[in-house]
Amino acid sequence: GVAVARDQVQIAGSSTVLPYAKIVAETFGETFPDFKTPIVESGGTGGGLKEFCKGVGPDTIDIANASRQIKGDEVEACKAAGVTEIQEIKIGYDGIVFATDSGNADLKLEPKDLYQALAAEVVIDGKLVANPYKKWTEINPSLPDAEIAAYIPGSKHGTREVFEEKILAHGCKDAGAQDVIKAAFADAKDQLSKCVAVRKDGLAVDIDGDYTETLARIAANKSGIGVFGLSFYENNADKLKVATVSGVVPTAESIASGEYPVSRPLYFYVKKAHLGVIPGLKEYVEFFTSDDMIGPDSPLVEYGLVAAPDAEREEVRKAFVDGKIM
Amino acid sequence: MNMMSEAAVEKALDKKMNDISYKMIGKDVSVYYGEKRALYDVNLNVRENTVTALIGPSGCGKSTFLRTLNRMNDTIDGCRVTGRITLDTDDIYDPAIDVVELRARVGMVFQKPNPFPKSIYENVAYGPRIHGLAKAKADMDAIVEQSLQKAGLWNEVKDRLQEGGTGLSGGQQQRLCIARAVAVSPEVILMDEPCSALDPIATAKVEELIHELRANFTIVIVTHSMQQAARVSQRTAMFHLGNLVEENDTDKMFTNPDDQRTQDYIMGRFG
Amino acid sequence: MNMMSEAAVEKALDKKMNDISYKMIGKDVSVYYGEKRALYDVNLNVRENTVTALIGPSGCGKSTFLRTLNRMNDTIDGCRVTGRITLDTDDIYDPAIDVVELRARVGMVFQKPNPFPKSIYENVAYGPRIHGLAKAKADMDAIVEQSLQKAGLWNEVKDRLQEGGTGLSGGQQQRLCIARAVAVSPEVILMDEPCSALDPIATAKVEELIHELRANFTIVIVTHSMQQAARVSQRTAMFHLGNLVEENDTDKMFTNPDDQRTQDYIMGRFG
Amino acid sequence: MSISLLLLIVAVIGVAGYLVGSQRASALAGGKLSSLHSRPGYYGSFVAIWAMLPAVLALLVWLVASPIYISSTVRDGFPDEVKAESQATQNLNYNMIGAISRGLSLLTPEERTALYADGTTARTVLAAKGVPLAADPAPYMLKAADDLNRMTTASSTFRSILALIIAVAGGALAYRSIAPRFRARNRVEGVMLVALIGASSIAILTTVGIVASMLTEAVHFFNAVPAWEFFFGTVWDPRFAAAGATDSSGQFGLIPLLAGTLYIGLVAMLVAVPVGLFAAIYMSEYASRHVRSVAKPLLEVLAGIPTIVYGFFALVTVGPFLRDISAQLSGLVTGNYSSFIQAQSVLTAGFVMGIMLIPYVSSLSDDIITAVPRALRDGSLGLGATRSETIKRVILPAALPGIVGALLMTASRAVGETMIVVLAAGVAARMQLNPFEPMTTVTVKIVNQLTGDLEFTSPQTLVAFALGITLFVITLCLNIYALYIVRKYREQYE
Amino acid sequence: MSQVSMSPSMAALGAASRPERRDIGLRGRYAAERRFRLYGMAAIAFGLLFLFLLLFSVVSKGYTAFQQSMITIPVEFSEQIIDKDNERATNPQKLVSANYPVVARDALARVLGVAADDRAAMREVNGMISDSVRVQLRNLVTANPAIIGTTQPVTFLAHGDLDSAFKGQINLDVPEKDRKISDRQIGWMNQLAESGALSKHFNTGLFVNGASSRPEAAGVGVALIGSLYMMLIVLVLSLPIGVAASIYLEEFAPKNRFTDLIEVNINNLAAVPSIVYGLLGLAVFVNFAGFPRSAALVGGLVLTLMTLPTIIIATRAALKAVPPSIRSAALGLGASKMQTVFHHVLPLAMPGILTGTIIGLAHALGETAPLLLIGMVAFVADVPATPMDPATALPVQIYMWANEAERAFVERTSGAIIVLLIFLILMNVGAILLRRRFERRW
Ligand SMILES: Nc1ncnc2c1ncn2[C@@H]1O[C@H](COP(=O)(O)OP(=O)(O)OP(=O)(O)O)[C@@H](O)[C@H]1O
Ligand SMILES: Nc1ncnc2c1ncn2[C@@H]1O[C@H](COP(=O)(O)OP(=O)(O)OP(=O)(O)O)[C@@H](O)[C@H]1O
Ligand SMILES: [Mg+2]
Ligand SMILES: [Mg+2]
Ligand SMILES: O=P([O-])([O-])[O-]
Repeated sequence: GVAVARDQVQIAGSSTVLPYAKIVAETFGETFPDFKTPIVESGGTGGGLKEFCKGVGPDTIDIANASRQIKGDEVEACKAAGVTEIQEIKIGYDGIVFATDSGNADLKLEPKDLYQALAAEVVIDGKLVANPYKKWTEINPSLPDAEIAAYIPGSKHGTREVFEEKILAHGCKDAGAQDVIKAAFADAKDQLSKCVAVRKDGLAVDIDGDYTETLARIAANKSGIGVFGLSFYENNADKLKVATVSGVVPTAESIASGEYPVSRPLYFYVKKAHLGVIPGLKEYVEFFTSDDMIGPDSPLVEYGLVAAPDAEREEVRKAFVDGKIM
Repeated sequence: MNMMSEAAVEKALDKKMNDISYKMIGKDVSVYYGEKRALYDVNLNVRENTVTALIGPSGCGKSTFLRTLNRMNDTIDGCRVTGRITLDTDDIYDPAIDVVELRARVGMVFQKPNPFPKSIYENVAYGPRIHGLAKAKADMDAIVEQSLQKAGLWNEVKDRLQEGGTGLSGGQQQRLCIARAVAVSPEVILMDEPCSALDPIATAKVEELIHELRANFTIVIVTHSMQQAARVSQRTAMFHLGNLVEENDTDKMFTNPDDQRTQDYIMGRFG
Repeated sequence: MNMMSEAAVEKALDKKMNDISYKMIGKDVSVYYGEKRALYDVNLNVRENTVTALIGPSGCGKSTFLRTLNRMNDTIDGCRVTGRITLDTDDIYDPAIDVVELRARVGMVFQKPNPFPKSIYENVAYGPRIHGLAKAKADMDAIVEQSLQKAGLWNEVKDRLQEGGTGLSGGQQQRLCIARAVAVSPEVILMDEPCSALDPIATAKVEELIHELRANFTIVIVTHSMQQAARVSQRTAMFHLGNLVEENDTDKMFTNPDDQRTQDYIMGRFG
Repeated sequence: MSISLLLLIVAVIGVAGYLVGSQRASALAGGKLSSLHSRPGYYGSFVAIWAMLPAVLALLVWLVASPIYISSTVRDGFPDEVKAESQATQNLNYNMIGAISRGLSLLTPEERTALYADGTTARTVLAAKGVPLAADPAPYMLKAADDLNRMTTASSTFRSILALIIAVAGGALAYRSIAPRFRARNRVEGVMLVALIGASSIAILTTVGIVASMLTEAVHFFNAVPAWEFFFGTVWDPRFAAAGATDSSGQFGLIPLLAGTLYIGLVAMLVAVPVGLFAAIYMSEYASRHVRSVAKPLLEVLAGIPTIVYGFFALVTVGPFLRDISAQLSGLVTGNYSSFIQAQSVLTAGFVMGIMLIPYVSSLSDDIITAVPRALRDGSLGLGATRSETIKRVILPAALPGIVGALLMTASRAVGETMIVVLAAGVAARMQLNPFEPMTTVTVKIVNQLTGDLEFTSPQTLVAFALGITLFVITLCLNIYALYIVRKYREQYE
Repeated sequence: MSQVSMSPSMAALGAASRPERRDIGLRGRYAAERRFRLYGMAAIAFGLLFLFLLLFSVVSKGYTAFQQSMITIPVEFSEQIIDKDNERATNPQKLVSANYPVVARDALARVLGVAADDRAAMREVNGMISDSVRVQLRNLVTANPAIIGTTQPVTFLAHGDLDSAFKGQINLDVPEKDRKISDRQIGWMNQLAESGALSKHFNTGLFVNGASSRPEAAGVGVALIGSLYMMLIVLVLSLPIGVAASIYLEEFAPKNRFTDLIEVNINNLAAVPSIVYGLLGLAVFVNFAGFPRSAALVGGLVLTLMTLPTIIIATRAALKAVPPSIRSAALGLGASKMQTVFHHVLPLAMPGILTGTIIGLAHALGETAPLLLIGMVAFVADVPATPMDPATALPVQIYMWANEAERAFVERTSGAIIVLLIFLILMNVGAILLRRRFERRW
């Protein structure tokens, strides 16, 4: 192929990280007038990593944003293409909140309730049966007297995985369904997938679009519950009412402290071979990992993401400087 | 209808008294295409149960006049007719006259055979069907058969009535179009160079057919062939540059015309 | 060129000896449109500086034969020609013959006037331009003027050479097309019913023009009007159903034809 | 000499060829241009073509062939232990050598000598020149890179000489063949014809490229998921690997997506066909010239509006409107003001897509209706039919096959539409019949599977390629059928 | 004609000789006729209604985006803040990295009468100013360092939230904590508006700025230029290639199975989902040919391939519509087939070709999906200088803004749609003017 001189950092990947990466890129461009503002592509974690793992060289991207950790298979694929040295940077956490229309009463959710409401099969009288519940009150009288309608992330979103892991799997256990399932299925994999299978009768709606779409759905069905990122919720707090999970209100603090259970780490991955080669790459990574950008008082928090604890941030910086690779 | 103008009534009666029955009367007919004038005050009457041939060099207005007789020129953008034309006692350009009904009474056959892309049966049944002339299937069958017979086509197609009309030969197609026109039992049939796209044998057949149709219908035919006019018509009208030059008995016209231009045209001095 | 077949040479020479100079010789010309045969072994020679008229009923193959003379049928999909046609001494179907060059030598005028949608000047100048007949603007101006003059159009259009050719009247358009054909100085001009879309006055003008052109060009004209054939041509060929029925001096043809079919056709017994 | 410079020189030779060629032809004609077979310009073009075309072709061949030759030579020089490794590893190594050689060529001779002396500095030295290396190079690589560089330089020199010689020789040969009877025009037109053929073959190449760019990945997908599960599966649920599990199975049933595609397409056609057809009929048969000249372009504006705009129109206007109106309706009837139409639904997407398709239907049908010979119209009117009778009973039946062909083409566009559905129909892959509920289409899933959080090596992503190929085949079938029908229709009037 | 007097009995005869009037159901038939006609008008009205609805919905949502709230106040370029130790002579970097936002904040605080030591209030004051003020002030200072120490009136962007509030797009009835702007800020806003310091200006930034995460500073400049480059590339490539292909297929190609294959193939390509072209572009242009990612060049090439079938189909139709008599006229004069086509047929077909090209270009202009895969759905802040530089496109920008969380992006999304439609209309007008020229029939 045609080799091209590149004087600009190129980033691709997660649409969850994208908004914040844009802020950083923009501020970077303003703070370092010598360097061009990095290009941040959308395209999803998978798409971004795919481009990232195409190979090494100026005609490949430098950084992949990811709303989940890179998978073993992907690391292998990267290696096969010559991308042997990948540095992982954790930038913070994305709080995942449940919210309804602002006109509704306060909502207090438990993983157990969510499991009962959304699982494909629930245990009734010690038996696994197809989920019969139609109203929240059938599950828990303290919940609103409305039909169950939940807009949850579609399977293309990493958030779905977090939702399954942090809510459904826990709820499965809390509801006592896990034991029944364990008894019925020998295979650990089957056990897990039974626990996190979501009902398909239309009460739980997958959303593959962005949070704006979920918001539109809630606007259309005022009693529906939607899953949002904390930052999105904060920007639309006038339209939405956030639910507590296990009694904890999701805030930057409660998420950072780990008190609020549903969050996920956000990452980006850097090609070490490109450091010192692509102008601005090293500076960008250093800028991004500085406390100005991901510290507790940074735009990160203002934007609605959650900063990692001090020690973790320090560790990230050290690992980068040391050139630690995966 | 009482809509008929007195003048027209008068005229119609005039003719009757001379024992000539005029089916259609054209008085001071002029036609304009936009700015362009194609006919100049033509006065031409069509006799009942007679074949009237319109001849004249290309572009002289034969087709234009023919179209005024069943208002087919209504379909041409920017075409305007002045003067008066009556069918029996009805002024056909009277706003109260219904053009659909008029065309059911004055049928038309075109230069190029234009069967519909439907079966032979459907081609013939089309007119009666839209006008609701047949109550039952049997009636329709009868109409179709009679019309095809009148058009001299029945024997050739009776076994393949359900086949496409466009699959017939040119001459057959033209006779199918005549059958189609006959099927609505019009009073007058207009034909615009019906044989010009046909081969000699087909032409002969159509000419013979015109002969036979004369008993039941009034026929006006445009032709570019003087021989054909001589063969099929009883009256001939000669047009030139939008004017009616002469109208006369066909025999007289081809032997001893009144007008020098007719003479010249027939002798082949122009056109 | 030495490509000419011996037979053709012989024939050409034969005729020379009889003091008749043949411009084009068609021998056993048959034409097929796909499966359909349109011409059957036609043997027809075209004399130099003579107007040859092709007559016959519709569909008999007049246009088809005319098109074989400058290979315009090459442009029709599925059209196939057998036999041999020579222009002077060149076999025009020889693969070595450049068809473009041939058409510059054998020009064509069509039934419907088809001027290019360009100015009058450009219409006439187009042919000389593609063939490189004029070096300078002045040469071209001269060619255009002469051609328009030959076509009898100069006086009518000399003040509006830059106006569109399609704005002329039908007759003027057809004369423009003739001027356009004349401008490349062809040896033969083919005309396919050049007057059938024209009014009598325009027709008369074109006929007069054909008369004058005869001095410089060999002309083959297809016409559906026997009168026209009689007026403009010296030789007439009568086609019927794809066959050449008779070829003769025009005078003889219209007074005392050899073939019964010609007689019948001219008398108007068919067609 | 760089390629662009070389091309420029060849072009200059070509222009010169054109000039001398035309001049020579004019000279030969000696004032009587008609003695030439072709115009002088054609002779000039002929010379120019001979000067440029073979040279450029040779250049192309060289550009393709020489790297292959060089690569195999360089690989021959690899140490035996490297040769023993897998082909993939060797490729990787060769890639790296390529990078090194690119870097080396940027160094000054002194720097290069220094680098050979101490191979371990290679990575830093080259990085400073903007050439990233994935790892420290092995010693043999430096040598190979040097070989590579030498051969590349030699090749480039040869290339230039070769191209220039061919250009000059070609031009000269062509120049010599100029003679008055030489058929320059035919030759030049021959070349033009080849160029035209080349342009038409781009369509074929595009198809080949599309299939090829999807096929390998689709094959990977079918290796992981049995084809019958894909084609006949009725459940679409390519879920994440459940947390922690390594295996990432899912359900990849095409049927619900296909059902959604067809359902939404059907609704769209139900809107577009009657509206488009009636609009076409009105414009071609009734409207005055004035109305037509206004309405037709305005309707065609609908075809020019980007689909993303339609998507937003559906999302923010049509969807909520339908939802609210349905709430009002159900309120009036049952007293319960809850909407039975969802804002994102088959209806919303189909309806908006239908609006987008109106001009496709109306323009295509308009053309077809006007193409029905006037003779048929006259025939019917002459029998005393009204206009609408003529249209319904003669014109439409006659035009029907053509219209059906046009509709099939419109349908294939509906099937391929993405953005409207993404925004208006949602992503729920369900099989159901209620048009007020959301469904989704193949195209939406292609976008989503490609742009999600999904692992890019997993079937979840790869399925997009299988979907793409499937859709390609479906529209191809629709189009073949459309062509077949249109052909039949044409035969009727020819 | 004859002049015989009339007799009454004869009049009766005339009437009687008329055949029986048949009932041919005229009433019903005319009713059907009227209904049919009505359907036609209704269909056109329906189409036009939705066109206007669509335009209305876009314009009514987006027109506010063409205005932007700006704050004009005297700003003191305090040496204390910018260059405390007066190092700028020796260290120019100092001026670049100075803390300009504080300069602006202090200026606004002074106008509002907020005490400098009220940190909470200061933060809220800061929240009213766009972050882009940093670059604006820096540029002022670096261009003219003498400005330091003086007080100058400066007009800068209000923060996006303030802009939304000022335009009345934020619901002030919800509790203070649930909105992005506080009651105190609202008060200040009103105060500034009264004094004339806060006012709406025409939003030139919308047209010239690149992407930004701050709605008030975000613009479609990069997208506009990217779209422009791509349209140029599409035009320059797809028009000649499309026309050449059509000429071959329509005028030269033998009619056989192979041309049928090409025809089906081209029709099919016109219907292939656009995202598939993105896959093709990624594989061929980026991975195989090695063109840069995110570049308008690649986007243009992909859209070219996508547009070609449309142009070919339209061009073939236009070529078909040229009367054969023109071809025979030229051929009869001894023009070669190639000359006939290029001298006569092509110029006559030009209007139709241009129409097809416009439809194709409009289609290409509105495409998002294929650009996703070649990296053009991206955040690009710098205006691209060449088609090889990273760029985005208008529909991409619309798509990205639509997914932004900030309220202020909502109007901008519609604003960008308006810009896209204007771009489209300009393109159309250009083509129509061009077509006029070609349509000059004699
Ligand atoms: N639709 C039309 N629009 C404008 N002018 C027309 C139209 N139809 C006919 N004309 C003009 O009206 C005049 C008479 O035409 P008409 O068709 O009646 O002649 P015609 O005698 O039937 O000729 P032909 O023997 O060629 O059929 C001609 O000059 C013709 O150009
Ligand atoms: N392009 C074609 N394809 C197939 N058949 C054709 C074609 N052109 C002419 N024919 C047929 O060849 C025969 C001779 O046609 P031609 O056009 O030569 O007749 P013509 O004598 O010129 O008739 P007219 O006086 O009507 O012009 C006719 O039967 C005709 O149907
Ligand atoms: Mg006529
Ligand atoms: Mg003919
Ligand atoms: O775009 P995501 O990968 O963050 O869903």
